[in-house]
Amino acid sequence: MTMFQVRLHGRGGQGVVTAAEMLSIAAFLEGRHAQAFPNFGSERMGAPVVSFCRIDDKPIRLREPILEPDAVIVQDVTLLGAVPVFQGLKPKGYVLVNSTKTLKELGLADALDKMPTGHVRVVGATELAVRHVGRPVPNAALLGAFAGVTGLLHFASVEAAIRDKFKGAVGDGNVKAARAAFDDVAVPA
Amino acid sequence: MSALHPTVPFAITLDSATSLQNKTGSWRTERPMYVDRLPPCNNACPAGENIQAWLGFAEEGDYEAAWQQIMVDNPMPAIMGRACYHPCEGACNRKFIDTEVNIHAVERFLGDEAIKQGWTPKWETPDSGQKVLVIGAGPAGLSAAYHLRRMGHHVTIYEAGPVPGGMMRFGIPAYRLPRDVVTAEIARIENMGVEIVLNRKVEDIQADMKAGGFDACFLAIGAHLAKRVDIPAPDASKILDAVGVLREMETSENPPMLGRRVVVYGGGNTAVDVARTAKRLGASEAIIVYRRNREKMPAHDFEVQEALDEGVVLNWLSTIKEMDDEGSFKVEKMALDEEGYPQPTGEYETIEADTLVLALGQNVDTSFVQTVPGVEIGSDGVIQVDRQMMTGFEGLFAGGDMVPAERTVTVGIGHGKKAARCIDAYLRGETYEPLPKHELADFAKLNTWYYTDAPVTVQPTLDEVRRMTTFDEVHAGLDETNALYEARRCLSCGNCFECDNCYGVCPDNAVLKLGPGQGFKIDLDYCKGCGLCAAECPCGAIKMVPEDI
Amino acid sequence: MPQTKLDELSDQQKVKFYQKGTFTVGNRLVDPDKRDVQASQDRSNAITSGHRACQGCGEALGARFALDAAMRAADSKVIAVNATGCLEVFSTPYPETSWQLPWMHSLFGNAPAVATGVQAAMRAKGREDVRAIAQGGDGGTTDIGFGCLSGMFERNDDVLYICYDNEAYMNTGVQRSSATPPTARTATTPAVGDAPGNVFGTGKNVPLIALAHNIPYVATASVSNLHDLEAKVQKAMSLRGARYLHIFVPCPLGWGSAAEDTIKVARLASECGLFPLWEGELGVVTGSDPIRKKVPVEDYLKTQKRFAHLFKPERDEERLAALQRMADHNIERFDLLREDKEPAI
Amino acid sequence: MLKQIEGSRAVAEAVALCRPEVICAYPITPQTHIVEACGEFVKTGQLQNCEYVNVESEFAALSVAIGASAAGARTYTATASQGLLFMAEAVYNASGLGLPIVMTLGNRAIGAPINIWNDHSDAMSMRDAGWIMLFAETNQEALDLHIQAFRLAEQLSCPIMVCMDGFILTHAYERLEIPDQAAVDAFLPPFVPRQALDPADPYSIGAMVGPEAFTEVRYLAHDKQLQALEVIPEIHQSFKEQFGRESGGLFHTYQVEGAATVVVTMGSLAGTLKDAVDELAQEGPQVGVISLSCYRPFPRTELRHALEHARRVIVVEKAVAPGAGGVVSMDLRMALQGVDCYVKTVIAGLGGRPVTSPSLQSMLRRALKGELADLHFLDLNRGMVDRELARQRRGIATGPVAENLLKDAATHGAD
Repeated sequence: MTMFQVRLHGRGGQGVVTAAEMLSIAAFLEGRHAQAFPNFGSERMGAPVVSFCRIDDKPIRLREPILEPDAVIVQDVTLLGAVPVFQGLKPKGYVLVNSTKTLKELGLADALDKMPTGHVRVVGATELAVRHVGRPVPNAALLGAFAGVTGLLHFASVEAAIRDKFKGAVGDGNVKAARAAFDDVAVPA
Repeated sequence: MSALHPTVPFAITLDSATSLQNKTGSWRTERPMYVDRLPPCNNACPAGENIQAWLGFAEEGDYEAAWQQIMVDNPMPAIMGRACYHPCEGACNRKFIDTEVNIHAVERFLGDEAIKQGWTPKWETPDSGQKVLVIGAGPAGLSAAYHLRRMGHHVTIYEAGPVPGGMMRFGIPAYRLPRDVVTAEIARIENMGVEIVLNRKVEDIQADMKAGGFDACFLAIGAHLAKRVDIPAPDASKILDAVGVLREMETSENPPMLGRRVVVYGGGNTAVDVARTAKRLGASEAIIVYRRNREKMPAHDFEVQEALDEGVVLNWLSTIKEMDDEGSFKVEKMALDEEGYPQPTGEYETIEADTLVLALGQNVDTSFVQTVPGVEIGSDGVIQVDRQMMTGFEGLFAGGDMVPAERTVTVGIGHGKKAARCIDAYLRGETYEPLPKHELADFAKLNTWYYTDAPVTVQPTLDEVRRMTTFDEVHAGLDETNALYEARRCLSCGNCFECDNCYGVCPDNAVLKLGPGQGFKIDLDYCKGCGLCAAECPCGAIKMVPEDI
Repeated sequence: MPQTKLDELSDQQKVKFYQKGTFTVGNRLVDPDKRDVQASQDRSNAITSGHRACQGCGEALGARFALDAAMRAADSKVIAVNATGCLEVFSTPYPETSWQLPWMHSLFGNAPAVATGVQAAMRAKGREDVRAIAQGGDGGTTDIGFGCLSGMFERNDDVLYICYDNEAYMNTGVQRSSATPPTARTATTPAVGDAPGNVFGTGKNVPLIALAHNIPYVATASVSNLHDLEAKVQKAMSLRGARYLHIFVPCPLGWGSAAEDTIKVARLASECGLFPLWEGELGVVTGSDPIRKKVPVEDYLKTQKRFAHLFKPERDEERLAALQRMADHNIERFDLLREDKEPAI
Repeated sequence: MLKQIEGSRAVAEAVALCRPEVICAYPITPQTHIVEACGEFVKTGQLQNCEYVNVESEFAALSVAIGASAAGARTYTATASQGLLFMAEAVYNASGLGLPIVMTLGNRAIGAPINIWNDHSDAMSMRDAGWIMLFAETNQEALDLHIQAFRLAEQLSCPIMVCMDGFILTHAYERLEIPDQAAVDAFLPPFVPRQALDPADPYSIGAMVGPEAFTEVRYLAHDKQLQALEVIPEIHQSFKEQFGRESGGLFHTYQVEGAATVVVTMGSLAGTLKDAVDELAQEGPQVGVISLSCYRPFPRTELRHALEHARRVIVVEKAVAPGAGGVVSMDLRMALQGVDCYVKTVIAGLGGRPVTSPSLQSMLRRALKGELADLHFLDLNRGMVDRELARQRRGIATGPVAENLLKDAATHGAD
């Protein structure tokens, strides 16, 4: 494969950086090289946060921020008007948005209508997290959805990555939320 | 840096104690010097005792050594610890801190301990083969005999009286000086080989010296003739003299009859002794009449106070004019003039008394020396001696109350010692030269912060009722712990007592401690001359002296 | 003369063990193990001869007093860390050192931290028998090293910190520190103007601040009272954790006092109440050394040229009284005039 | 063992494998994760016989380290940015005393204006402090350099700063090989100090040295750095033999052979640069890259050899010496005296500004055309600067420059 680059947008406290790290772990577990890093800033709750993850079959030398992502994950829809979340997104890239609304309701339908079918999905990740984990942390669920949408990773790898970060019951809950999201996106929208 | 530590960084890491190569002694402009200064107690002692030295031994609990140290200067510590008026204590620097060291009490403790333990003086001088005659077995004579004996000479004492001791028996009452103590200390001198011949009155000194083959003679018969004043009296038998009363106390089977009311005329210690004796003999009233006031009394204040405690009455600023037919005495009141001399006031009063005892001092009986060629008798009736204590007659020395000096047992003992040294030198054809005295260790030379507050130990005293009825000794001795305590109150003025202060306070480690008894040495390689050792020496035994630069 | 009855003979005064020089360095009448360390021929001489301290240096003396006592207490297993300052400069100019124990100088303001490091190393190596001591002057302690000192206290690191307080920056030429007393003349608080010398209302009491850290032991001591000083070092060495000892060390040069008066000046400082000797544990003052012979502050101030302007050209009554109040406040606070004035031995 | 792991934690793991006996910790972004992890290892027992000291400042951190190292303990600490400056006095002290402390520097800018992001200003501020300064290009190298650093430091009795770019490396999750304990133990012998505070053998450390020997002391410090130039390649070789990786050494070369244009840089920038020159090579000549692994001592002779055929040397560096230019460039110009080439300085990535491959390529294109100024600021917002300069020239009391620039950015956008 050529390098696959993911950019994650969210707010402080939503596990955006952890999501990128888990993504890199999942890729690592599949024998790939992966590089996860945050868009560094003061770690305060609520501030817009970006994190990145590069996945490749060969060692990654590049250290610049991801300017042209293959996938964008939006963990918080309130960012949509505030941050150019889709900047540089490759035309055949992927978009995952955490919401229970539709793209239309979110006002994204027109902007993303040129994207390939099935590459743009809305997932109620926070709802899943609340249901399975008990806390509104959508990152694991979104990773499950990412695996489902892109087909880049096996769910087993995602599960292992989640369990690497979250032990015990929290890990179980996050895996359930991820599984639910994974299953959810398997059904065409 | 060095061969010792080849791996350590150059210059930054240094081998231990290398600064010893830097001899900071070169900074110095003054250097400390250990000195021995004269302690005021020693300086004040008429017997020349090295008081500080024997207190030093006593501090360590080595009482025999302490006693031996006394014995170097004074053969009768048990007597001295009681009878001496201890001018040492008056000079003691400790009085500026709290109270003076109770030196006499420690001395008495040591003296008593020696009698109890049967200690004998240590002396090792070889026999000189020379003979000395001592006339009079009083304090001066006994002292001279003792010291001469220690110097290896053969000594014989001719004593006119029936017992040896002189004023120690006939002048000091038993309640101040128990007689068994006197006997014991004189016996110890005899045991050293001094021969005492009693009831041997000397009429012709030259003849006796020749007959006995004596190479020198020390004359110390004391002053036994009571001074009298002319008091018109119908019944002269009611007027006695103090020396006579005290002598009779000692020699007669029956104590003198003084009556119920006794008046003692005089202000000296003898007057007080007689008044207190009268009290003990049953007098209901003992009145001391003195022409000046209490402050001016020559008697020691503590004796006066003890007399007052025992009920003796003081009637000062009074002179006795005459005795009337009824046996009453007419007394004129006196007033002190501006110079402190009593002047008659013309006011009179009458004192009833059964006896009047005159305690006005004593004169020397010089009749038997008047024929000795060269012997000079002064206007005050005492024998004149030179700096070697020798009279104008070659080989005849004199001391004690016979020569001009304060008349105390201690002075007598001091005379005896000095005379012995002079006689010893004379016998060797030399002249005795005393060693120069060290600088006095006065209070200003001490750093007294280092001494703890330690008030004087109080000697227990006899109950007043018993004091008024018996001749038991008024003052008890110190027990061992208290004697030790008292000895340790000594400040060691002017002489190192190895307190380690100099060793401790030197910022440059430039005082070397040489070990117990060895004292200290200044390491002039490093001493910067700051003077801390001298400033912090508690006893003033270090002096800063300028360097020759 | 008071009198005692014969039947009270058994009640004669009890012997206090020795009367001659209880406060002296040593005494031949006392058991060697009860004598001061400084009396011993075997004392360590942690800082030995040949150092370049001024004549009569209180700091050189204080350092030997304290370290020798510490070495006695720790079987000579002591490592000393020294802040920059007179003590460091006069003891270790290349190529010579005066120290006879393992010694290290790093910086002016970090001695407590360096000692913490030494102690941590010893702990890591299982050598807790080796004890770390940090030392510095008042500048290195109360000013520039204060942050590190507080940190060391707060962590309760097993370090004894000794401050040699001569109340100014002497190494650099007598400048004011936060330990400089009011009215004292220094190069940066000159004796000029309406209120010559250092001003009132400034400075910090580091021993009390140390106490506020609730560390195991805090004490003040003085070169003038060796018994007390050594007892405090011994006490400090018997404890683990952060300990602080603040030793008063007159500086003849900086104070304008006579070289031979170093101990006398220190003694007067305590006897007038301006430098109280006290100790505390775990945040509580537990004892003080009572004044034996109280003197007015003047007696102390007059020994030093740095206070000369208080007396000439005319007496500065107002500020003398203010200094006396400071002393009186200490006397009251630490109960320095109570009766038990004799030392325990 | 391969792990997907954060750079900071990987460094902590490496440090723990070196069995330090004392670790001093004080938080400062972006090195904090390292000491946090170290603390965790001590607390869990993963790292034994180690004292972990939470100090009150960076000054104390290095001071505690100085004491520990002087007492003969293998000692580690970490810092960044303002923290390094706060410990500056102790930095010089540690090297002056010859104490083999290893310290990680999570490179970060220095304020004011306060800035938590990456550049090399902090490291450059201490470049003459007498420490050996190693720079990591990747997290794998960062990890490996720590293991080498202890050996090197202890062999020479000299402190070592291992520099790694803050956030870019410290916070990046990557696939890294973590060596096993036995291998590290085999590579790194137990610490035998050249000097140690020991009551059994007392001496004095830290004497005052006057004019009579100070020059010699300093010369010896210089000489020690020169010795390091020989020892570092040896350790690099030894490490390579044992672990099979090319970490460390004096510098890494990439496509330098035959390249007329060579870019010299330090740290993580080298990775992006390599991508950039490779991409550029598709349209023009191959540009070489040298990334310095060892900045102090500065490998002058070795660099001169490596660059003797280059005609253009472009130094891309993450710090600026205001009024002078590039710091590494100055060192390099000294090294290249007599070599027939010109040296250009490119200041890039200050305060965390991303250094992107497109920007680098664009800069290199200009360089190849000979259009690059001697001192070039990569991606400088010229408009923003010009407007501020204009304001200043108008003599208006404008307030702090940083604030004005922020206002300007808000008004004009990042044009």
